[in-house]
Amino acid sequence: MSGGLLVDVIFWLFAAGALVTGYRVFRTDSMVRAAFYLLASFAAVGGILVLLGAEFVGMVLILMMAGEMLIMAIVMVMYMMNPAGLNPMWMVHQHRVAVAAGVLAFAVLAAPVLLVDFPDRPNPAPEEATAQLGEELLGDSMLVFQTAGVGLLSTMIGVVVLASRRGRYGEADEGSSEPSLELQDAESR
Amino acid sequence: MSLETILLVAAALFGIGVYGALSQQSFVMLMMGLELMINGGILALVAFWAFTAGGNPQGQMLAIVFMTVMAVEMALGFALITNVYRVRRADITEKLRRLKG
Amino acid sequence: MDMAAMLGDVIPELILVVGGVAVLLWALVAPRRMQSGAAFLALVVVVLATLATLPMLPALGGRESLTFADTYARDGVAVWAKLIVLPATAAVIGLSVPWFRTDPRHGEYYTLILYGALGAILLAGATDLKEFVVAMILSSATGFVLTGYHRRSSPGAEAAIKYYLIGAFTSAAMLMGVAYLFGLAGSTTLPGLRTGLAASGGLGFAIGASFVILAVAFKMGAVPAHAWMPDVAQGAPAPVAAFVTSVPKVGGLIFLARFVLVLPDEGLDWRLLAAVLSAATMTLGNLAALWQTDVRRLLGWSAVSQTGYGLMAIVALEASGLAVPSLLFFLLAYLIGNVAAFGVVVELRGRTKLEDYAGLGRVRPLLLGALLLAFLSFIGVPPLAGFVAKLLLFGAAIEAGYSWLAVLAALNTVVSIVYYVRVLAPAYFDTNQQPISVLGRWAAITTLTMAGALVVVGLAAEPFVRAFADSGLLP
Amino acid sequence: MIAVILPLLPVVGAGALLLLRDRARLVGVVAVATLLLTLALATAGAVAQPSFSWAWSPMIQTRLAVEGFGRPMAVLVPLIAAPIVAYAAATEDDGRRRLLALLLAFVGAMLLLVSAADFLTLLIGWELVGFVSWALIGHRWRDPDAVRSAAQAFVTTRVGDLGLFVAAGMTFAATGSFALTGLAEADRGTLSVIAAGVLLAAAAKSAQLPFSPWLFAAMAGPTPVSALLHSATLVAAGAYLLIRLGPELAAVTWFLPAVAAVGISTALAGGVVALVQTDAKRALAGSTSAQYGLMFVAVGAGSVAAAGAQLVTHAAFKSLLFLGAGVAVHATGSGWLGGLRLGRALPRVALLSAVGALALAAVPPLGAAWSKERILAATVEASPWLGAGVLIASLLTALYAARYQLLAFGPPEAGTTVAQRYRPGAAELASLTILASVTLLFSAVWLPDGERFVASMTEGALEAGAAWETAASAALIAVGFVLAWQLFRRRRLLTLGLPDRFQAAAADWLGLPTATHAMIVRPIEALALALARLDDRVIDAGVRGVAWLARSLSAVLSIRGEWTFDGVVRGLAALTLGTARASRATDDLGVDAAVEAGARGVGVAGEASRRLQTGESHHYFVIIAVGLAVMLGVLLWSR
Amino acid sequence: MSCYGAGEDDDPNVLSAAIFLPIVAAVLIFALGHRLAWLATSERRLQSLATLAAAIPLVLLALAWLSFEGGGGFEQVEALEWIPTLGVGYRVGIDGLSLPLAAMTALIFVAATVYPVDLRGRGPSYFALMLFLEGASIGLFLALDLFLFFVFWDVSLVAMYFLIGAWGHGDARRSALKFFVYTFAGSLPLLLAILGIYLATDPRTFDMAQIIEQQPLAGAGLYAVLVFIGFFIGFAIKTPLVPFHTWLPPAHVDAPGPASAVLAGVLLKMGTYGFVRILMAMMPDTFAQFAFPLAVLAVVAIVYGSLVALAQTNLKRLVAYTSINHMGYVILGLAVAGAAVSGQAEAQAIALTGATVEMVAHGLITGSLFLITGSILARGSTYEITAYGGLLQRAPRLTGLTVLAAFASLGLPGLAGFVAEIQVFAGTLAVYPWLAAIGLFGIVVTAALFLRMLGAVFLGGLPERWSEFRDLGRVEAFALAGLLVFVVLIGVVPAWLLDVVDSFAGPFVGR
Repeated sequence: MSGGLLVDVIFWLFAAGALVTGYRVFRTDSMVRAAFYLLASFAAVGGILVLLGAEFVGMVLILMMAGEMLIMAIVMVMYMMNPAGLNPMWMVHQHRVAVAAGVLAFAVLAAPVLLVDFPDRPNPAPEEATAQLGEELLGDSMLVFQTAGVGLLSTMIGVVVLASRRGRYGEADEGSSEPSLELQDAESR
Repeated sequence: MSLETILLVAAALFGIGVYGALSQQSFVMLMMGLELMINGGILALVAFWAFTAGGNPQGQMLAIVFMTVMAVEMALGFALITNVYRVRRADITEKLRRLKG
Repeated sequence: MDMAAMLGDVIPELILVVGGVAVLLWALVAPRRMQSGAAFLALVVVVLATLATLPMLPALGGRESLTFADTYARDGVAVWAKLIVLPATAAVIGLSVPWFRTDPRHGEYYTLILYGALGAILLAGATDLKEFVVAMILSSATGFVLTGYHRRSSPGAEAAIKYYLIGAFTSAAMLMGVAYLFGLAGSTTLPGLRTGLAASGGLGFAIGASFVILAVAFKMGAVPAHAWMPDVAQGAPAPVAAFVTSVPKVGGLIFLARFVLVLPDEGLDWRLLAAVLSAATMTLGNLAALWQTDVRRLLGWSAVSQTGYGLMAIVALEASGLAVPSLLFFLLAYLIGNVAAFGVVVELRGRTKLEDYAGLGRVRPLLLGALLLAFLSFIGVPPLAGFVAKLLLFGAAIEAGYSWLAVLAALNTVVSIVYYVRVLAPAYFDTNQQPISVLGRWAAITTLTMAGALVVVGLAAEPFVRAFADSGLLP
Repeated sequence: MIAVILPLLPVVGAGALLLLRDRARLVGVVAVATLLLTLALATAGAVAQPSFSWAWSPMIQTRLAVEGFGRPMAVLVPLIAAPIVAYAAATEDDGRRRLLALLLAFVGAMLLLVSAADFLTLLIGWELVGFVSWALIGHRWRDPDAVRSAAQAFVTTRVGDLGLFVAAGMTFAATGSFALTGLAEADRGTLSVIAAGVLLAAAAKSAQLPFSPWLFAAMAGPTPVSALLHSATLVAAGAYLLIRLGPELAAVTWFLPAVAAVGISTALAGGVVALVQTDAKRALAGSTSAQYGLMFVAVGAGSVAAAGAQLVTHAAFKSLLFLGAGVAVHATGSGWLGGLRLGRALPRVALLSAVGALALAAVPPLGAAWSKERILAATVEASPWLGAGVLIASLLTALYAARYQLLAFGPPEAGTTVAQRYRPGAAELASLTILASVTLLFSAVWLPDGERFVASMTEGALEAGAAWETAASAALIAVGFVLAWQLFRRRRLLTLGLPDRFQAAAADWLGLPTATHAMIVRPIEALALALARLDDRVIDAGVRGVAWLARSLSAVLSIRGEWTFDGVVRGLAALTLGTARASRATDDLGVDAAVEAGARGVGVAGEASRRLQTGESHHYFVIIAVGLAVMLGVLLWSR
Repeated sequence: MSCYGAGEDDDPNVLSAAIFLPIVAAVLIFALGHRLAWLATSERRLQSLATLAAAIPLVLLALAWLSFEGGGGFEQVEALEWIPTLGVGYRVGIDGLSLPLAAMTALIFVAATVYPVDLRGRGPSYFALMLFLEGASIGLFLALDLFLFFVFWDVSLVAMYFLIGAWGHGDARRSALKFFVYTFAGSLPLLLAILGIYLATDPRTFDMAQIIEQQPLAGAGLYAVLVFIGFFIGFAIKTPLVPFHTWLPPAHVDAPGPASAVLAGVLLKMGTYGFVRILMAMMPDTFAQFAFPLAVLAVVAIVYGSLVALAQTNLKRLVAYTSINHMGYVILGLAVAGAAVSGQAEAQAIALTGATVEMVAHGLITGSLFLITGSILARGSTYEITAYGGLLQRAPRLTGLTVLAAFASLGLPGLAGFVAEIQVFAGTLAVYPWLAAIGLFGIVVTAALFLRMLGAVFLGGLPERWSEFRDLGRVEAFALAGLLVFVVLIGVVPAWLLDVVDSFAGPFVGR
């Protein structure tokens, strides 16, 4: 992949940023900070994607994460035992195992990098990447696209079903439970 | 910037994510771990697209799919957390151990 | 090729998509009194989809091919997957009607059921990693929500979030695996993978394959990602449990079959992997089910063990002519049996404590009969459908040279008798006389129909076996 | 056809009896009539020598034939049985109908046995005789001792039957058929197996050593039963078998000597027993063994004819003696020889019994003397030692015959008078008389043609004894009588002045029964008990083993668990606990400990695998991670 | 041996009718038993109806017997396609082996159905299960298709499980479960073995006759051995052969009288029948390989069973263990018949005949013994031998029939048991003389134990508590007589049975 020194420097900055912030996510004492570290990590990865020529994908990633982080912040503020999620906190379990697993995962995924030589077929035309994506989206991957759409639709429905406070008829969770073991008058209608 | 380096970064992100998913008690933090894993996945994917796939547009499409997956999972995750918090006042995994054995 | 022709290959799927929307709209516009019409509407949709599927049967001249640029298969197996999933879905709808009487949110529910079925169907047909991923997510997303559908059910919420956590974790791994496979093969379609992987080295795509297989294992509730199965079976609304513990398996198993077949034989011994997973799954499931005192949870564990049996078919793929028939017949028999068993639970208003079933024979002989048939079919007692399935599975495994797996499966079957009998014995032998109130006609009819189907399919196995033997598995 | 009717007739009669109401007179009459009819038929048969054969299956032919030594036996059986049955009809009150019916069946079975021309039929008759004897000995079924004795008799004889089983089977194996005539074709090895089987069977039935004691047990039955089975039926079967098969089996070198050895030892031991026994009937029983011992000796010495003659004569006088003893017992209520001496009380019975006693002692010109002399001749011919043994035996015989007669029917002690509690009825006296006259009738054998007649009947040769032999035996008999008389006058005859303990032991076959009980019955019962216990326990043992394994396994695992991770640690550590719970659960469940050795192991494993499902999501994650690693391992390992 | 022999299409559906009419009757009784008043109100009426239904197969099989030609090979075959894709067919037929067993089955079921038993207020299901089991059992013996065979095999297990569990006494459920799990554990190796032999056939088929012709496993080496082991485990558990017998005693002791009569009389035969029909016929050379060890095992069973029985104080356990002893005779005969020896065809044939007759005889004899124990329990409510005594005084009928059955069981000539045992031993003495000699020991022990039992229960003094002991009712007496008549018939004039059996045994051992 062509790219001058500048590109390399930027890449290394992004890479370091992604890793450091990614690591800090679990090493900070507040959830909100963790959230923003995560956002930073994603942003850095997004940057790398752009460097790789996938501008569209990279941008979408960044934007999406930005939005998601807002939701996450809200959720934390709303529900967590940690109002505003700002107080110091350190809540982990089976730490040794987790570390071991993480290292193992890294090792497993890194192994082929060192052992396997991947086919070398660099992207011939990086500049048309986005256009290609467009064609793919509405061409060969039509079915995938549709399916993804249905997936998102059912997700929306699901979120509403699970989280909405009010349904069409009063409280959303009114009567939403298993039938009682004995016959109720309510059912007789 | 080479395929190998990027893959190593991706692997590292994935590893950190695994660590987070296994070690965090709070659902939200745990989900952050999951997101980091996906993050690594996306990075690796795009790197492959750029270096080994001859620019096969399926790669980018796949990246979009990955992000869809991430979006769907996060959204549902929050909804489920909300739900379980309403019903059980549970915000960490340890509070949900009634279904066992 | 032009879009119209391609759309012609997915008419049943389209019907489901549109039907789901229609149900949702109905729920929005219809007055409360007529909300339950959503169920009827959904039923109509399923029937239509089924009818639309029939002409695609190879026997009825449907051509077998890949479509949508090799991302999707319309082959005999895919068609039969539809014909197995859709009736099961219809039955689940039948069970749901009385169960959800008190819950006003009908529209959303049936939409999600339809889309869940759609997810399984797409998964069964997927011949492309992209399609596979989205189908997985569709099936999972609906499954999570349906499991937690009862907003006031504490076990429901817990089951849902555990289901979700395991799903999210495995799918995150899956994405990395897909990325590696794409990187190695330079393509996402299974045909592309076959050509691409043939060239590249083993380690890289051993990783990719195992990560993907892990995700499929989650979908089927196989070891090591089985943990959600019993929780969901116990916590989810009983009809949903019937749906979620069985329908996704169709997609999972069939995609697994398609996937392993593109892995290059030299290098990786995926048969061995499948055999190990099968052995571990059936054994763990049966052992854990042994001492359950909660019938639904017991069914959940037995569902795990059944997955283990199903994996035997994967082991035998291409090594035995019985592999594909056994795979499909197993799915058929298992779905019917599973719906019948959960149907009894539904009809008994979700009674799940072992002692609640004591003396069932005296008060509700027909229900006991249904439960008996379902369990005997699980055990594999002739002439029920489950027996033919086991016969084919064992035969396939032996022919593939995996006799040890068949023997292990036999031993597991013996163990499984014990926990099935733990439910049946008191139900038949005890003689308590106080009446047990039930849910009503709908559930009863559905359950008995399914139980009857077990006998019919078992005795009239020939048409199925032949059709299954003739249906191709692309690519 | 006669061949079939002959054995069936008495059985039919028995059936008829069972149909009759229990009317004493009528029952008796019918029974006796049946026997007389049978007798006539048998006589006809003995002349006509009919035979009848029919197929069990294409592979198995059976054949009935009145031939060879079967002829005299066929006549003898009903001849002896008739008076005995008459006696029984007169004396036995409780269950008369059953008794008579069984006696008839007994005769029928014996007739089947003697008219069998192949091993299969022979075996059938053989076992049927045993079965009926069980029912007869156990006739007084309310008395547990009678029941036990019956069982003992049957089982003991059945041990012998095994010999016949083997003989039959080997014959078939060798010749492809069961026919007795097939023995000729059998090769030497097979033949000697057959011979062994036959000897075993005969010895057991004829109460030879070491089986003799069952005869005492058989005493539990009513007197007529003893009279019949000692004389013409059960016990006679053994001797009959040898007489019938002896010649064919003689080809086996060791066979005759073995038979002779068994015979002589029994003859002497039996003589001693009869001599010291203080119970009338048991004394006679001892003599029975001894007499059959002599027949064995004869066969062993190669003279089946002598044996046959002895068998016939013995049948007559032994039944006579038994009935006499029966009367005596009836009269006094006890068979203790010390308390009888009924010479005055029952003069006619005493007289008739005396005839029997003289025959037993082989006093010429009675038939018994003739046969005894021929036996002596044959044995001396065979081997002098054997001859000496026979001489001693005949001395003993004379002694115990005299002793019995004197003690049972001798003159009462001066001054004592026996109360006239009982008078034998006409029927009893009649039957006694008949038997006595039969005994006397056999004296005819001394007539010129007797020799040839016997030879033809038994299909065997006879050699006349040398004069000195006759003299010697006569002398010995005389000695015996004198000795007995002397002792009698000195009032020492009962105990012979022997020390009590020795006397008791000797009277009871020198402790043979206790020995067999201790050395055979006990061990087998013990073994059976042990096996039964094993059968109940063995599975438990297996279960315990498995449980132990699981426990230790779980212990190991939990140690390893320590430094792996908490969740699964708990899971595996709980395995130990699981053992206990599982085993309890198994019992609740009702898989009792023995369902399968595995059951508990599986149960434990079940508990353990449930422990893996901790309910904590992060543990599931760990399991998934580990599982993934394993999957990867499998994939990579297999390349 | 030629497959479908003569009699291809004379009175074609007798056999199927014998199988399915009882099953239909079972369904009807189950469905209507509680609904129709005139049935629900009177158990007597219900029972007589069920008995009629149970008698149908007896009649039909009698007809089949009359038109049986005995030309060797299968007769009156009815064949239907079932799952042609897998080579599965509905095929039934009779030969000299299956006909007597099927007839015996029908007879026992009639006696068992008519026999009085405490119905516990659920008569319809009891009789439904009985009739269903009858159909299944007869079907198993008539089946000429491995698939069909296995179907009936498993179905019979299930029915028997419920019979024991619901109408048994003592710890019935535990015993029932043990029976079910244990025997099912036996049926799965059987299934695997069936598949093993099926996969070796070419073209693939479950048709017994074709498999016997193909001999697919001839010279298959280890594969054949594995298949053999599978079959062996399956049949040995069912037979049962020591040491696979531990399910038997509890199952018998806790089962209701008629059920254990069926269990001992019919279900055990399925195992021995399988030995002949499948192991010996379909893989003779492998069987010959294992004939001697099998014979040894059989002799162990004979001696072991009789000795353990000797030590029992529980009437029913005693009878149960004698069953093990008798099954030992059967297996011994089979091992002899299957052994690879030359020039002993005569003896081998007679051994096979003897074994087959022993199956029938044991069915009738032990069946009646178990029915008797049922009656005794109903009157005395205990199986402890020591608790009884002198019953002859109160119950002459009971005593007489028991004595007859007991002596038949200990092999008294003139009764069925002897006919079987003498042939088995005659054959064995030709092939394995020493084993036969050891096995004979069992005969004495059985004699001893039965006489001891008779003495303890029926003879001697009558304890006070039994002074009101009832004798057998008319129904019971008739049922038992119905069985024992045939015991005597076989014992006295065996030709009518032996001819039929020989028509199978002779050709089978190539005589």
